[in-house]
Amino acid sequence: MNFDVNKIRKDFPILSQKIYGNPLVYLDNAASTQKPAIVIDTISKYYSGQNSNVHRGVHYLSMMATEAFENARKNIADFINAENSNELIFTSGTTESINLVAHSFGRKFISEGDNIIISTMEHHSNIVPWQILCEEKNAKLSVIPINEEGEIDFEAFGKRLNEKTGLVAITHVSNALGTVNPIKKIIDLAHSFDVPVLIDGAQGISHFKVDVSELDCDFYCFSAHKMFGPMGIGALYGKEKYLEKMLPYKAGGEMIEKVTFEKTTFNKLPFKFEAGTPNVAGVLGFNAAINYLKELSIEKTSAYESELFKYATIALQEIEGLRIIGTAKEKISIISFLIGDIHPFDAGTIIDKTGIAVRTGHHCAEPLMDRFQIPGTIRASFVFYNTKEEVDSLVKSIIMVKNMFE
Amino acid sequence: MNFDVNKIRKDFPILSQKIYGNPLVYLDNAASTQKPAIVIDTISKYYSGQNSNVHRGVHYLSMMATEAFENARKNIADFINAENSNELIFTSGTTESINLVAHSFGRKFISEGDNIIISTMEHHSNIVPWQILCEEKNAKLSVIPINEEGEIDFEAFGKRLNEKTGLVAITHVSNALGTVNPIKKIIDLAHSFDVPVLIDGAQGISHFKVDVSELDCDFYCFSAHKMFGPMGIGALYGKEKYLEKMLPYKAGGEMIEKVTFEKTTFNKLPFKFEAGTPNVAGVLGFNAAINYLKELSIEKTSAYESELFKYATIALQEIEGLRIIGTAKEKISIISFLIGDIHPFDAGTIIDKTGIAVRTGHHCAEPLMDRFQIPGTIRASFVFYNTKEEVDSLVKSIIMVKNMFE
Amino acid sequence: MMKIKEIESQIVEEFDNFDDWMDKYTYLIEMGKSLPLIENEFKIDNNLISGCQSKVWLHASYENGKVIFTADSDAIITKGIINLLIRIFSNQAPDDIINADLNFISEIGLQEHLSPTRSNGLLSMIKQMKLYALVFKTKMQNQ
Amino acid sequence: MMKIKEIESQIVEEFDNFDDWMDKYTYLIEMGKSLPLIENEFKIDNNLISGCQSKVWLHASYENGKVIFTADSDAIITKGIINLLIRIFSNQAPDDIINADLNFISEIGLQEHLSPTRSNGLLSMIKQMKLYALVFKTKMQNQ
Ligand SMILES: Cc1ncc(COP(=O)(O)O)c(C=O)c1O
Ligand SMILES: Cc1ncc(COP(=O)(O)O)c(C=O)c1O
Repeated sequence: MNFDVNKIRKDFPILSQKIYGNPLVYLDNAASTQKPAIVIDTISKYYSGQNSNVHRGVHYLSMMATEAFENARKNIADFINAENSNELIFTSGTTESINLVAHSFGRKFISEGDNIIISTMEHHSNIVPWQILCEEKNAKLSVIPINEEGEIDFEAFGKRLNEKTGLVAITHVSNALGTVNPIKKIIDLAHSFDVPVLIDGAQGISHFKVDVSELDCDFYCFSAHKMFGPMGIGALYGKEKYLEKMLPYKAGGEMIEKVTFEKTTFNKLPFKFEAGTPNVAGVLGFNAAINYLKELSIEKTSAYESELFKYATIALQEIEGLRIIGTAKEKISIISFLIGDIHPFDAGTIIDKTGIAVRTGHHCAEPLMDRFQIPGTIRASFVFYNTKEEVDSLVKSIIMVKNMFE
Repeated sequence: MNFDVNKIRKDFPILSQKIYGNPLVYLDNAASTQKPAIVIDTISKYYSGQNSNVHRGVHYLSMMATEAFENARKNIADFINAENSNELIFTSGTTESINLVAHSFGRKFISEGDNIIISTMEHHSNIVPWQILCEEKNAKLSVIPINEEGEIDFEAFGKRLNEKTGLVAITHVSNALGTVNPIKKIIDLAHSFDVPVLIDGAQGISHFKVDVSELDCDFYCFSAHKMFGPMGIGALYGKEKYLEKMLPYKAGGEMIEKVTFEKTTFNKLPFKFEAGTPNVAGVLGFNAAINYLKELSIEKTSAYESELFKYATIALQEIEGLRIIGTAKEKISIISFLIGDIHPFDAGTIIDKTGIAVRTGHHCAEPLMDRFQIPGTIRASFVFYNTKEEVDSLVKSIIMVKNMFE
Repeated sequence: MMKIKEIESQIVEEFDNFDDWMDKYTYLIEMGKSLPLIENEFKIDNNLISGCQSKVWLHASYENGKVIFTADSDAIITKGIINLLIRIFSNQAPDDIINADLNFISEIGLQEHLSPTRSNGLLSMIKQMKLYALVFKTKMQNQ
Repeated sequence: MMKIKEIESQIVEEFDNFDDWMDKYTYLIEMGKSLPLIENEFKIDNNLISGCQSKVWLHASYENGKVIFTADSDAIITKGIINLLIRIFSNQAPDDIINADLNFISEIGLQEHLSPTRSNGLLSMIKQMKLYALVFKTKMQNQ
């Protein structure tokens, strides 16, 4: 495989850290990925030489910053193959993207008696906004069940879809199980009922090529910090036909056309949804991350990740008493597990001491934990800078945990 | 004056830039301030050695990041002398802070027939959210007029206050005029009617010591990027007694206590209002900016800025045909002006060519421009890293503009 | 009538006389002052081009197979730029307008005004002019 | 009964025997296993301490001027920590509990568990124990 992981690791300054004297093994990528130097440098350079507020400025710095900002929008829109860069709204992250749709689409298009379909494996960010909307609108939250393997019940989904369905909101990849949902099939079926579909792409977009035009999804939400970019920035892709009709979200500078005390008119897309001074440094860092991914080639990183994932799954399965939660046929990059009867928190505390970062707990998916009747899991999540040696370290660490607790 | 501006300028890498071959003279500080190296380095170091998602993580990086994040909250809360760091909510900036209050306080405490008082000199971010709220609730937006000097009519304010007033929302310092509002008097009078007061502190907090306990304001909103910190991060200070009762704002991870499909309960303050992965790097950069300000001593920077402001005002006034818009007795750091009949855009285009960054236009305060019946102004805004020499350059540049257009 | 390409070259030549920005802008300002007046009846909100920090009114009519543009602005530099555009586009056939490339803008050193986010909206003006040309062309074909 | 300070010293001494984290945690796990049982009737939601990734139930009663604590957790390391806290706080007078400083935590190298944002909620446990002490003290004074 012509993928030189050791060379790539050098792009990420943090990976050479030591934790309690051990080399850092970072397997908490589903929570937040690490940043390559080019992302960090882009932010520093921006603040050291270009920083300015954007739009409407006639001075040099402001024009340069605006141009860089809007070019980044084009590049990111292009990365997901959006038809028009007007359809790419910058937000503070996936959570805000979903909230924006819940507010601006929901308050316009959802009425009493409608239903909104989500799945059992959603992240809280793709549950609670819809709960609140449903409560406000007297609409119904309809939840697609999943099987023991952690796959949605597609037939049950079909039965839930009807003319009163206002929206389907579903995750591309489950952050707690790693399940890859059949979103193309879901979108096609929903569209046959004229129902729009929102995809929570937080865990999808860094792992494979996302093409919103081909998927034909109506909304796609993602966070930069989960795809090697900075924190505090993310995006909402939305089809123009919906964005145009949706209510504004936050109100303030940038998103207006004309303000008088009597009447205010709103700006055109995408600015209508971007009130206030935008996070220019964040957007440029986001863009640098996208360019970094493009340069590595997402086909290559995907292939490498698949192989690593297979290796890790086999290695973990060989540990006696280890139980993997989520065994879907279509699955990537995330392995949630329990070790015998050991509480995830106990296991996590010890694994941490060996320099390995895994996450323990409910992973912001409590209903999913309830479904499996477990208090939480230990989650190891991988990206292309992880190695088989790191998997081996994890296995060793887990065996140490077993020895200590059993 | 023991304030060595040339030494301080060295802290800001961007200030040594050349623009079209001229040294950069940055007088667009009201739009966004520049960043000292310590802020830029804090962000780089975070991403290079500490980066992780915060809260609930049991691994080392996550614990370190969480600790740094929560210590920053304490430090920033302390900077404005909040009683409790739970009262300090991180937002993406002033605009989001105001929108949060309009949503979460407004939808809870404002009813049909109520009125909300703002002033003629508000920024769009402190107008449009209230317009939208008033429309939704069938409440009335009541606007305090200002005089020719750009000062609010305090008597008129008193007359507008009544038992139907739900909130007063007013800016600390006008971003278009530089007027410093008598907010302590406003707060005291409003409180005598039991009316809470929101202060838009975007332009206030970097210029003088803000003490929310002494002011006794109910909400104070500010942006890091206008006080030498990074973009994409800001804060809302709110009194616990209101925050506790307010509805949640965005929904998702972090802000919940327990989620089931039947019922979701919300987390305690401040997390109730902080859904999604927070902008950790932004918060740490914000914190570094605050520490930088504390070290310089805000008393000293204030004193220096006052002197510079006086110098600039006198110098500009001496230019024949130059008209300053906004001549309040209490005024700081911002000078808005027009040169004869020259369109602000024409003037701005030429001033830019001399390497000087000023802003032209309506400064997101269209109703205020309407009040003065002007299309906009040229605005020079100063902070402590600006110099008298820079003021002299501006004067020269304005005289060049006059020669070219008149 | 000269062809668009020819007028462009002429303008580039004129600007070649100046080697610093001040002279260029002084010339633009002159051009602004000498912009032929637009009829007052056309200076209406309906003819305003959006996205400019200064106001720009643009009016178009169609005579003998040619599009005639008149325009005005409240900012003089903007007027100067409009003047250049009118010299190039007014009195030309719709197809020539639609297909024009307008390289002269960067050649005379005004590329900074070309940014899509530039507040004087040079791009908006060009877009609007081409749109008018398209409208007249379509009308003509449907007659 | 030993004084709080004395028990603290005792615990610090015990931990002094270990020089690496593994032995310390192995000992903590042992302590977790030997935590005296809490009555089942007290393992109710009402006695849950919030802010912990593992569940912690804490019960307090008041006998002869002393506060008696019993507790449980579903995580064994947490139980070990609870065991230490109970050794120190249970059977002590309310005032002594309220005024205790608890330096031993950092002395035995568990300071990482002290962070206010730490998910095992050691701080929450201590806070809750001190709160109980305060409640009993107040009750007593009002009798
Ligand atoms: C007075 C005032 N209020 C609010 C804002 C909005 O701040 P931000 O764009 O950082 O949200 C600004 C900044 O332009 C301002 O000057
Ligand atoms: C599937 C999924 N959806 C949504 C989110 C929320 O993303 P953010 O916290 O960046 O807003 C996450 C991240 O935790 C996630 O994994």
